[in-house]
Amino acid sequence: IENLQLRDSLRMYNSLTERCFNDCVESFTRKSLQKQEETCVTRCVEKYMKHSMRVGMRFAELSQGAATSD
Amino acid sequence: IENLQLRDSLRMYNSLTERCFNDCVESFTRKSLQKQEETCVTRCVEKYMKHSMRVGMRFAELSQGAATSD
Amino acid sequence: IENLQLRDSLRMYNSLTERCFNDCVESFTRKSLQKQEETCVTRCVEKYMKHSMRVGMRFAELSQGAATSD
Amino acid sequence: MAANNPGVPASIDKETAFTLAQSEMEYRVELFNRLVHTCFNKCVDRRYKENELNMGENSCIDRCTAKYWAVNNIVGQMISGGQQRPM
Amino acid sequence: MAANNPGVPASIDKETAFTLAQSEMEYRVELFNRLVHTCFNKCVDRRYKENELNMGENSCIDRCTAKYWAVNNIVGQMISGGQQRPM
Amino acid sequence: MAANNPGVPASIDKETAFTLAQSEMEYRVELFNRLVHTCFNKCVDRRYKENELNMGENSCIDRCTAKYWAVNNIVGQMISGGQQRPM
Repeated sequence: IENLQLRDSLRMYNSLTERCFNDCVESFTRKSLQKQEETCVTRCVEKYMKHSMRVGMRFAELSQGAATSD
Repeated sequence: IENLQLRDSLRMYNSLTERCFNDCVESFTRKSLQKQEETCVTRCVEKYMKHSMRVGMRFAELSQGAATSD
Repeated sequence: IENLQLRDSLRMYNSLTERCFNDCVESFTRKSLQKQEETCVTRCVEKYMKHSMRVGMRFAELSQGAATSD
Repeated sequence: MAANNPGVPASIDKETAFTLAQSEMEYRVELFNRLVHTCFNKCVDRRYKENELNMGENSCIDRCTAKYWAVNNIVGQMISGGQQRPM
Repeated sequence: MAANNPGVPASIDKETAFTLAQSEMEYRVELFNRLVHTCFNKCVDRRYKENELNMGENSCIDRCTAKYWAVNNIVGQMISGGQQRPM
Repeated sequence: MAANNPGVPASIDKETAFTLAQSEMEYRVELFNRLVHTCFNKCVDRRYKENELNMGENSCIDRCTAKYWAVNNIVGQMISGGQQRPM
């Protein structure tokens, strides 16, 4: 189980890199990240982690069969 | 081998959910599925399973090297 | 480790097929590949393998912490 | 899909039980990952003008999660032929 | 890729043979899954107005499967350097 | 992520060490695969008019690789809470 979690967190790491790279990096005229690309990546990671935690809470509630209204 | 099949069918289950959700659910003004979203999901699953079986038959034929004309 | 490499090369094989198929095959009025579809697939595979080798070299440099300028 | 599934014969050996439990765990991990991925695409503004989720995004995420769950239940019922309710 | 592959030395031990067989199996499962996924995208009307595949969709699926198979063979030949024909 | 990670207690047994090494290897393989996939999408003309990469594509690939690496480092630092620099 622990191994599964480790493997899973490493996969999350990889998918986060791919997503934030795709969303934030558009120009390839330089080798180094531009300032605004870096800001974009930082926000992307923060938003994704917050999103992920929120889904985790809702997911746990649904798994326990919590009744919910619209 | 059996374990592979089990793992594979669970992965199919997950990919089917993701596909039919993406194709059928567009609005997020409510928590519950609308009637037409539900119908769409049902048809999506049925079509996908029929499609999957048809590909399975063709795949088996090709694996056995069956000669085919256009 | 060797098993990982084998598994990985087989996965690469599958992802290459999917990519080149998607990029090169558009028409389904026949069962057999058209000449220009075949040419497209061949070029797609060659370009992808050259691309993959180039990334491999850069990846190795970065892994070793080579200093680089723009 | 439940651990104490009534459809599973009592005589299954330990190894099989372990494999089943592991498969179920992997299935749930992947379900969660796909849900996170999908609802991020549907709900979050990807221009990243700020690093907080706003109110609209948050309620979208809650509804998206609930709907994804519902779709997963429908798919599970159809796949298993309506015999048992998965999850 | 064939089970009785002439390029495989006769002296490989059991464990290696098992791993090879398992890898081949995983490869074929993934080939099938990607084929299903790809041809569904290419051939099936995703507005889901009915729950049956119509004639046009069905013949598209047959041709798509055959073409996908052909592309897979070309890729396999190129990857293995033209020495052996995979699958 | 490094093999001789200072955060890892000295008393971990062999099996755990092996699992860690394997996970790291899998992580690096997947990092590489996603990098290849992503930079191909960003840099290579997919009309496939020739079978060589041209100069523009080649320099795009070099820069794309470097930038992908940089993004991966930022993500790693943020995920680990800035305590250690991954990779």
